[in-house]
Amino acid sequence: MASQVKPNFETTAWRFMRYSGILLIPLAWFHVYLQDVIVGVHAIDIDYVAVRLADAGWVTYNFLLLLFAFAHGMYGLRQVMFDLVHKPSTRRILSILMLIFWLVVSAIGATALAMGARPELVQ
Amino acid sequence: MTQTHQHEVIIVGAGGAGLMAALYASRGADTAVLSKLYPTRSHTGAAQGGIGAALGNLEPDKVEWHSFDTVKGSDYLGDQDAIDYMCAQAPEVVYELEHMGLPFSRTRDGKIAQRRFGGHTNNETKQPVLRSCYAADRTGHMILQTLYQNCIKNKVHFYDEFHVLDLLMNDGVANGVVAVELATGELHVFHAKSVVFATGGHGRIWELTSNAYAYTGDGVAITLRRGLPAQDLEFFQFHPTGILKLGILITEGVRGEGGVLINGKGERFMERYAPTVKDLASRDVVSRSIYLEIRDGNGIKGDRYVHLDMRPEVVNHYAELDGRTLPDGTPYRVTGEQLLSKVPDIVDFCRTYLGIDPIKEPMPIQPTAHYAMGGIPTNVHGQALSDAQGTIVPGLFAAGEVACVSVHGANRLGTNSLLDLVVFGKEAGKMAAEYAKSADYKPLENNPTDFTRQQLDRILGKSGGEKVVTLGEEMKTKMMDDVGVFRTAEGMASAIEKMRELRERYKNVSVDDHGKRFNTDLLNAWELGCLLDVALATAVSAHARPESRGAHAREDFPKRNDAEWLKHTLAWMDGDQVRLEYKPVTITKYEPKERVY
Amino acid sequence: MAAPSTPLKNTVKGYATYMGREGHYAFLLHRLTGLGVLLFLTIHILDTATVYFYPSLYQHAIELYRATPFMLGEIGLLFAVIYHGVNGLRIAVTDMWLPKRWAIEKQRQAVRITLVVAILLWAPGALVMFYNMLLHNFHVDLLAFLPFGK
Amino acid sequence: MLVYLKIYRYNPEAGRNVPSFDTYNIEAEPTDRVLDLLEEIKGHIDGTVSFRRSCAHGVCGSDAMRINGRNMLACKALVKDVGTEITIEPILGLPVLKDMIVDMEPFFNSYKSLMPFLINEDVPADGKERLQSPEQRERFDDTTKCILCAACTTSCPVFWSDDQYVGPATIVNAHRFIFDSRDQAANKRLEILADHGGAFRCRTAFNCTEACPREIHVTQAIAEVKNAITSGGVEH
Ligand SMILES: Cc1cc2nc3c(=O)[nH]c(=O)nc-3n(C[C@H](O)[C@H](O)[C@H](O)COP(=O)(O)OP(=O)(O)OC[C@H]3O[C@@H](n4cnc5c(N)ncnc54)[C@H](O)[C@@H]3O)c2cc1C
Ligand code: HEM
Ligand code: SF4
Ligand code: F3S
Ligand code: FES
Repeated sequence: MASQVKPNFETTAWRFMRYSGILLIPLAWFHVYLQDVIVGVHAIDIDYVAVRLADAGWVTYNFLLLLFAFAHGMYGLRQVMFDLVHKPSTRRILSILMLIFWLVVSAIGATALAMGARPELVQ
Repeated sequence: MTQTHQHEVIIVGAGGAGLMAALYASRGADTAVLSKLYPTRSHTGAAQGGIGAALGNLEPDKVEWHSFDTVKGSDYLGDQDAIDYMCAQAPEVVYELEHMGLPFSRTRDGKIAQRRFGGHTNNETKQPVLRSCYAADRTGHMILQTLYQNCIKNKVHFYDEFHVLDLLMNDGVANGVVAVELATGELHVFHAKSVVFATGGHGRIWELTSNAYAYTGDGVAITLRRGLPAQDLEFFQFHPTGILKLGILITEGVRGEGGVLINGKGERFMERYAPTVKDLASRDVVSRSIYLEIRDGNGIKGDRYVHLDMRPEVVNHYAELDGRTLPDGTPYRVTGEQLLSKVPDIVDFCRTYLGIDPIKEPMPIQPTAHYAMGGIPTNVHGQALSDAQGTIVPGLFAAGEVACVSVHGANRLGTNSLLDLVVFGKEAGKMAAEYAKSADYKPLENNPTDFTRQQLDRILGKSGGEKVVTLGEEMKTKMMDDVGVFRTAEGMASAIEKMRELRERYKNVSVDDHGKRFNTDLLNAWELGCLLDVALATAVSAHARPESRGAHAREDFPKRNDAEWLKHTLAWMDGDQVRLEYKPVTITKYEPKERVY
Repeated sequence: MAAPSTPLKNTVKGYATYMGREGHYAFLLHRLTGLGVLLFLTIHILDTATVYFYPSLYQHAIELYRATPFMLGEIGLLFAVIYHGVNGLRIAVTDMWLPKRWAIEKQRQAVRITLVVAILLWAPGALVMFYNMLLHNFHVDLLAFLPFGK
Repeated sequence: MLVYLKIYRYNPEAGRNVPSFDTYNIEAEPTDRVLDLLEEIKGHIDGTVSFRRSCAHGVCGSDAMRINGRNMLACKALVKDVGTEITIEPILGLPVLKDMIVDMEPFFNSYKSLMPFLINEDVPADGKERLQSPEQRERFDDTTKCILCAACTTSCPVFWSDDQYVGPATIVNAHRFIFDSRDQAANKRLEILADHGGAFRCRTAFNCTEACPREIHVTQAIAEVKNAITSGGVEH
């Protein structure tokens, strides 16, 4: 049969949700277990973060985590928004706002990851 | 406020017959379909076993054999020209359904699958033949769905949940109907050139029935009230295998796949009544046999039922005794899984309503009221007839269970109803459109809704009167006892009296709901009126026939009497008087003989 | 005229009162945990970013995380991440590779297993976090109560 | 046994324009259908109680309603299975017109939007049937069972929220044609289902499958449709 069903944003996103989800299992679980259980918030301070962010491996790890988890979560949020908002124009406006929010927050997170911690500036 | 609509063809009923008519009528004329139920809720959807056609996909079969079986099944009361026409059309319409998309079950080589059914035989070997084309055990469902789908495709105009209450006639010509829109309670007048009635049957007259709540004989009652006759009402089929107490049907297909009837002594009693085809004798024969077994104390535990057994070991045991083989000559063997795949819905019904698994336990069954052979008299073109001479009622057509062509005569063979629907639905649709093209709109009377209003206002005007259900229950019990499988003169006479009494009391019936929106209370009451009319006409028609033929079995006249009674009954109703006339049966090739299976 | 209702009302009513089976509750929990994790993640990205943008604030943030209500919340967060992950895995795998397993018995079972697996994966971590919380915030050392403890 | 029924009532005509419940106590057998109880009430106690029904054995799809909070056909729910305290409400997400009667138009409109009919104008030259192997026929057997009762669609959380979602019943009926080897418009249907409001709104909540009185594997059918779309369509 000649005609092929072309992927669109929703179908691509559907697959992305599933693949990123699977990827997030090691990424997110390990991250949470490491920081909250093995290290624990009481052992975390800016110096600890600084050490981690000086390590290229950890930076990459965190970068992937940020990228996938936040995109995954924001698309999930968009689904929930679609459930509750039905007017196409409102849906579009909110989608754009969410896209901007996603970009800004990701950019902030990515900048911090790339630049590393600056414990020396703590007053 | 009454709205008036105009369509060249109005089809009343959206079951198999109505939809088939709609498909064909809409090709030639502006057509609208009115139905009191959403089309897909129609009773055609309940049909299980299959549609008969001599395709010969698995073993040799011939149209002539199908015709003869139908004539014989009808106990020679069927009109043979109509039967020949239907059976000859059968392969074509089945292929047509397939082309429309109907998902028939398939044979190994990809053709439409066929199974055995009661009364359908190879005329040479006299053995049951594979003739029923099926889609698992939901053939009717698939026919209804497929036809509805094609109506959507062809943009047929539907008025869903419009309950037709009256047929409009002007000077003997049908020119429309009056319907109530359920959602608003408003009356609508539909002005038409052709009206096709396809409203189905009236099995709700009887206590134990396989029929839907909606099977209230509206079509026959409406035409009776308009002075038109009803034909052969005394012939009403009791299907042998209804689920105990509920009446839900267990298709004959179960016996087609090898299931057997067993009595309280563990005997396969059909061997005694129909030595050749046994459990696959025609329905009237099997139903009577079950009754006789029960009467002789051979019911299960002496009770009023017997078993239908389709456990694989039992099926295989009797298949071996019968020397039954597959088309390729190897012995017939089934497994539980195969049975499940062939009759999944039956298994589901038993699990749901009886809490038993028919693959592991036998099913308790009882004969159940099932099918109206009689109805609005028509010719093979679906044109309604007004008298014994075959005078056509201009503009009025009927098809499906509501009509009496008559192809089923005194007893219908399984699978022939679905066939009847498509063959004559198609014909009626075509003819209705053709007629509409050549005719003008006959003007409507001044107050076309008067008659309907009267009927409704009478019910709505009362309060604290008789209850609909009380009258209904009395009717059903009486009809079951005295105009059921076996009948006697006294019984029927008392039934006639009872129906007259109930019709009198019906004048005093009242309802709780006096609103407009979805007043199902009111419509139930109106439907009871139809049932009572049809019940009375049925009892009178039956009482007047002193012979046993097909489904009409008299204890006081156990023999068929071809010399005097090889004729159709026509009944007219005037108040509570029923007038009967008779018309000859058309006989072409097959001379009446004794019927043995 | 129809009975007054809106999609939002139907949603609330349905979520709260529909007597669905396992799948229904799995859906609700998946959604709830997904949104919960997202909320936390957003805050977490922003507060961690202070290590570069506004390092002085970071210590405040961390103090906050150490407060008892927050620590309890984090135990919940751990469950949320784990449950959402296990359940998401069930959905992803069934959807893409084993659609035949979208069958009633299998799914009821699978949902129950998901919950058990999630609890098993969560419990050790939760215990450790709880232990740490008591130790740091209440100076109670649970290990000391054990017969073979310190 | 005595059964206690709590029945949702709404009828603006009779001044009941705020939905409320009426209660009835009636005698019943364990094997009675909930539909029998409703008929009993309508016939003997209160004729204004309104609901749709026809076949009374689960094949016409008239009487889907919420029984004890869950979508079922009243004619397939037996007292012994639902208990002696029974709450009956209309299905959720379609406008309620009177008591258990809802407006089915949106549901049927959605059904019709997916071309629910076989598209294939080529018929064999001999006028006979098109061939289809038992395996090809089996491929879509499950979804041919649908009786359009709407129990699935109105149990779906996504549909409650967003009536632009075509709903499981529509996808089931599209599936019936998409996987029918005789159909020639599978990919057209898939394209519609790939769009907003299509199959990808399904969150696999599974209520539909649990609710389906015909035991259709609804979620599975939806997953097959999703996979057919992401893999570029189906070929027969
Ligand atoms: C359980 C069961 C199994 C069966 N199995 C088989 C089988 O295997 N093979 C076979 O050949 N036959 C079988 N039959 C018989 C066959 O199914 C029916 O005779 C046939 O379906 C009747 O079709 P119809 O189109 O005449 O009526 P229906 O399909 O019942 O349609 C009647 C239509 O008329 C409408 N209507 C009725 N009154 C009004 C009114 N007043 N105003 C507006 N609309 C109205 C209804 O809404 C409905 O749409 C079976 C029957 C039953 C009950
Ligand atoms: C740990 C591994 C994870 C896996 C395996 C996973 C998997 C999934 C899957 C498959 C879906 C789609 C569900 C559907 O389409 O019905 C989903 C939805 C969602 N996920 Fe995740 N996810 C994970 C982590 C996360 C994280 C870390 C977040 C938060 C940022 C998150 C937030 C969401 C949200 C908000 C939704 C939408 C929920 C809904 O629509 O109801 N997920 N997840
Ligand atoms: S899929 Fe099942 S629940 Fe849904 S409409 Fe069809 S029969 Fe009803
Ligand atoms: S309930 Fe709804 S979310 Fe999907 S699995 Fe069924 S359609
Ligand atoms: S009345 Fe037909 S499905 Fe229940």
